[in-house]
Amino acid sequence: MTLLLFDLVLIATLLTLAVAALTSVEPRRAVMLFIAFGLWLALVWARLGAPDVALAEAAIGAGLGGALMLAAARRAARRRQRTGGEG
Amino acid sequence: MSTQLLYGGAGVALCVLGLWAFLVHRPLLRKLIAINIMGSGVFHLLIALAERDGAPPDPVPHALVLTGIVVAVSATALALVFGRRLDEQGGVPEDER
Amino acid sequence: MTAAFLFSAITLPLGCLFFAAGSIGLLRLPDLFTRLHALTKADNLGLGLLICGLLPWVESPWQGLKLVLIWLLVLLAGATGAHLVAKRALRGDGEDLQ
Amino acid sequence: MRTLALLAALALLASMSLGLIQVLRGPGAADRMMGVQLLGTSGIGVLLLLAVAIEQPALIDVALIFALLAAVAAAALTRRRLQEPPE
Repeated sequence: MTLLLFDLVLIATLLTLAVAALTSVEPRRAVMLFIAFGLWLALVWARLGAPDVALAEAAIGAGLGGALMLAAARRAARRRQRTGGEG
Repeated sequence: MSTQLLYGGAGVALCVLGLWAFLVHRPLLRKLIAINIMGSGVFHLLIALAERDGAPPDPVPHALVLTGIVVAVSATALALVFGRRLDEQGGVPEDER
Repeated sequence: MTAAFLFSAITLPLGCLFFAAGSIGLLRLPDLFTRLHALTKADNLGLGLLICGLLPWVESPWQGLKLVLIWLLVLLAGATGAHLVAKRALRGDGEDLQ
Repeated sequence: MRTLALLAALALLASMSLGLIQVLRGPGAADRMMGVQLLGTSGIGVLLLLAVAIEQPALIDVALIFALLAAVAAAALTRRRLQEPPE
């Protein structure tokens, strides 16, 4: 019973994070939410009995991918400031 | 069984959300985030299917997902470099977008 | 109802309480520095109490050592991060972070 | 003990979802970063509790990676732009 409630909270927040990351216009906010999404996804996979995959997702998916995207978002934000258009 | 169904459904929902955002949004970074979330949905579905209540999970989907994560990050990095090169050359002409 | 269980039954909810206080403080407190204060409470005390409560239940001493290592690492990261954020905010050059 | 750990993990998840609101609405990036940091720490807590609750000691290693990432992320996100000329 408690486990089912746990699962429901886990999934609801995961989907909320995904929607928030996909609908945010500002690049840096989107990347931040994407990193949070990756960390949460690692948590879900740890719950599903896949600690090895969770390890890889946290380190590579959220960590490395997030850092790459953060650098790109920094450039995009600067370009948006300069041109005023969407970056 | 219900665990598989619950988490598998979440994976499908993630995949659909990512596909929708990939089709709708224009900027490169948002498209990349969308395609990454779409891939995460597929991974999530695989992990959910590998789960067997109580018993140790099926290792083959886990191996597939491990490989997939690395490939997804490499593809993202390649796309970001392409985008940067495009910017240096002045961007895409308006009529070819 | 052993002594270890009783110990965990006290420390685990207490740790959760500190985490909840950190979250609520992060949401409700007025400015950056007070929010930073709330956040570091959750980091240090909350996780510390949780780990204290879990220590009797791990399988081997090595696992327990790993738990303590995690806590030390989080302490270090939390202190460094809070310091960096506060310094940026004080200097007022956090604008490009927007 | 397993039920107790699961209940504590559930409480922690709820508090984590509260902290996520801060990531979503935070006016500045500093607020957002603090939200992500809280998310990482609570994630460590949930992983450790889960390691006891579903008897998978491997989850402790995942928590260790989360802790390492928190340290790196805090430094990466507060990086100053030293090399760039003022615009």
